[in-house]
Amino acid sequence: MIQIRIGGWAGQGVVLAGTILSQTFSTVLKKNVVMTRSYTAAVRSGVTTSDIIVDDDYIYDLMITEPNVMIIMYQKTFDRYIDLIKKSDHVIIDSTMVKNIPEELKNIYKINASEIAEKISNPRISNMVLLGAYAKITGHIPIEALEKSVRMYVSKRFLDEDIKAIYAGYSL
Amino acid sequence: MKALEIKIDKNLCKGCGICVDVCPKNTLESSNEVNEYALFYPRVRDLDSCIVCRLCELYCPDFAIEVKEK
Amino acid sequence: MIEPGEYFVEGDLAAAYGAIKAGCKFFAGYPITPASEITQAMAELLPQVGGKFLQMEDELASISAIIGASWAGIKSMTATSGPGFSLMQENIGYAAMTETPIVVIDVQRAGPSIGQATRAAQGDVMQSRFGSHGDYENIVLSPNSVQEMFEFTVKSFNLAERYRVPVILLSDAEIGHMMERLVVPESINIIERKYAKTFDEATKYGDDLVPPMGRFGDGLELMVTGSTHKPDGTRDTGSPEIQSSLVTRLVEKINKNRKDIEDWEEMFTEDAEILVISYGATSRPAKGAVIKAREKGIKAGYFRPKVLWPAPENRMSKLKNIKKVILPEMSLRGYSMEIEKMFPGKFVHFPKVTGNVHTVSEILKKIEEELR
Amino acid sequence: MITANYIKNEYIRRMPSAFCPGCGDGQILNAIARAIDHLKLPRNEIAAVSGIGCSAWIPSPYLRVDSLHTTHGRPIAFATGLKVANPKLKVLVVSGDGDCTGIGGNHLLHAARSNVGITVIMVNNGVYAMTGGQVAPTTEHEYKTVTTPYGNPAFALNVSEVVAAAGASYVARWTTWHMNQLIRSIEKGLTKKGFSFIEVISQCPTYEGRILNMDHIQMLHWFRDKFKTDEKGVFRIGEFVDIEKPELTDELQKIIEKVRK
Repeated sequence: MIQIRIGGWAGQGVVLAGTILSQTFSTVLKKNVVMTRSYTAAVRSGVTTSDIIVDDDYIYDLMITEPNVMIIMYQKTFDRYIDLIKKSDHVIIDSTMVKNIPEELKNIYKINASEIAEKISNPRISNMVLLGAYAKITGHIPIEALEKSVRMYVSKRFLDEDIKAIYAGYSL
Repeated sequence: MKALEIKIDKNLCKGCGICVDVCPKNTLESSNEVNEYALFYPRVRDLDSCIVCRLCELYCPDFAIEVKEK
Repeated sequence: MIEPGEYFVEGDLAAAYGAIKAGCKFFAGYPITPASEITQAMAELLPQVGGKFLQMEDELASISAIIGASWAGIKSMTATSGPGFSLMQENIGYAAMTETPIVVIDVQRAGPSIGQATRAAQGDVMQSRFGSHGDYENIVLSPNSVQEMFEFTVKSFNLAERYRVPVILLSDAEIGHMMERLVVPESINIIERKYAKTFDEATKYGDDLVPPMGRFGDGLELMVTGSTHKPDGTRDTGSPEIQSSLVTRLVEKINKNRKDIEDWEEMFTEDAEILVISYGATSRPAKGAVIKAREKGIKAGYFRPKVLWPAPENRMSKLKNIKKVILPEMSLRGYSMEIEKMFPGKFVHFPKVTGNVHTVSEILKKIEEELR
Repeated sequence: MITANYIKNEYIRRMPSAFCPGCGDGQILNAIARAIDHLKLPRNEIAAVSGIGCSAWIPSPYLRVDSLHTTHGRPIAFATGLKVANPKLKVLVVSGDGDCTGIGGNHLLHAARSNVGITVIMVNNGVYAMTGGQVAPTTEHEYKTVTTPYGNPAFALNVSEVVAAAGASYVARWTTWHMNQLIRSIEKGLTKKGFSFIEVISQCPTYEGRILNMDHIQMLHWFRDKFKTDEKGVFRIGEFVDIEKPELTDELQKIIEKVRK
């Protein structure tokens, strides 16, 4: 079983990233996947998370309890889920957005995703950079599978930049 | 046009008197006769005066009046 | 449109797919979190199948419009959540009284009142059966996966058309907003409405107590009223016999056909000493916990009503060897009255009202605690 | 010659009605039936929807067409669903002033706004009659009713003006004195593509009569003398709106055609 939480601030594409990653596991890799999301009613504020649970068996737990991966895109989200972050095998952060990290926490993958995204087109695709980095760091998914999922979900207008972004993250 | 008969259905009439009021020729008048609901239904005062305008039929809320033409 | 095959979608969308597959041709709704996705999906999908979508001025109008449309002979649905569901109660009663087939999806959120718009809860279980005033019975289904959001929506339409009742698909924010694999099968069993060809036919019913339904525009000169009425639709609000025979039939119509309507899932119940009863989102971790308990040698069993109302009382009453029954649910009231009634003295309530669903370990811990 | 007897046999389910002696509801029933007859509309193409109140009983049970007698305030919403589901139907709503503008006011506004092709006949007697003479949204300022025993502190709603402003295709107001004009308006309403609204000022001999201290005949005379189509009247009657604009079910059909192309 793999448990992944993607956390950020509303508007950062947390749910989109979660959807694309879940679809990679479900539709492309034929695993059982449950993705749940948590957000507040406001459109442009508040902590937002996508929780992904992947298993070969049927999924009974709908809540993340022991995360394997935490992908964090915003400082407040980082602070809020610090307990889960401490338990997680892998922690991937957007180092442009999360700067304040307690010293005792080692093994945090700091990806300057927003900067990389900005160089490609705009910081809004930092979520895709992080997904690419996730594929590389964890080895959970082949990058081709992720690409396939992006192609299935993203509209033509944004496809090129999104593909560039996942490979940028993957090649770090 | 002349009326042959003005039929008042005693069981439908509620005795509201609208027909008597709207009749331009005073063909109808109130009566002291009551139907089974104890309502005073109207009676024909002067059949010959009827011009078959059928305003009574048009205004009757209860479909209780019928003017038969000659 | 919605080809057979595999999808990765959220529960709300799966429900919309199910509605389209069931033959729904009219949807009237009002936006509300976490059911808006159903409304949005229906707005997009319905015109593609020649159906019609209306966003109404409120939930009162939405349910009224779908009842009107149902009398014109088309399958109709609305979707809402707690606050809107409360508003709809008036005409859920009307649909029950006039025997109008409609489907209402309630994606439950935490209440009372506005509560938590984006968080799951299971506090509408009693309201889904008793929400409108007076005596009536309806049918309430409780899905626990994206797949079931699809399947149970189809089933809701089938039951509504079969028994001429309002059917409520009682989902929750967890299942409605959850993304999971959906498999749309090649063939789907659809039950179509039985129409009365003459006025006379519409006034008579057989052993199943369900009269064939007339359709507006067919020249039957139907009289449909929410007032107490004779079988031919004539309003008669003074007769004790007519009131009595009408409401008795509305209730008996469901009771008599219980066997066909009741639906549940069970596991390890033959030798279970401790039974976990659960429904909706909570039934997922509940089942996981029971499996874990068995691995530990605990004689635990799992029972899930798929149809909440009418409750599977016959089956539950046969579970004799049970020493304890645990009901985990996202409500302080939820389904507890019904389950406690079935298992007096054995009942243990395990509510969680944080807006989050139970975890497997929480329920497993509760099972172990109750064994001590 | 159309006689009342013919109208009764052809369009009326049964008589006597439950209306009080002298009530305008019977006249309105008569007017509706005559309008349908003038238009030669087949009865199976008409559906009548009503809510709660005395006037809700005009179509249900008395009008011999498919009739849907619904909950308080909601008939317009039910009718919208019925019309959208089967646009061939002429959907006629008969609603009282409380039903239509009090509890159901929101539905009225939005049906007018969306220009759904239904015909609403609002029977306005200025009072909640069926429940025993309580104040209505159409009760004049300072009038005494059983729930405004010291006079109505609020003001009456000019419903036709509101509906006109909301975007209806056809709006008219008549009284039960103006039977021929009313019949013509109902005919127009039924043939109008979009949302049509006909307000009928009607006499309630039982409760309104008590408030105004008039009997029903006096009220009819009051309608005759004070309700005018020009400035001469204390109250304005007549046709207020008669326009052509896209109708809702047509627009929905266009969407279907666009999407399925």
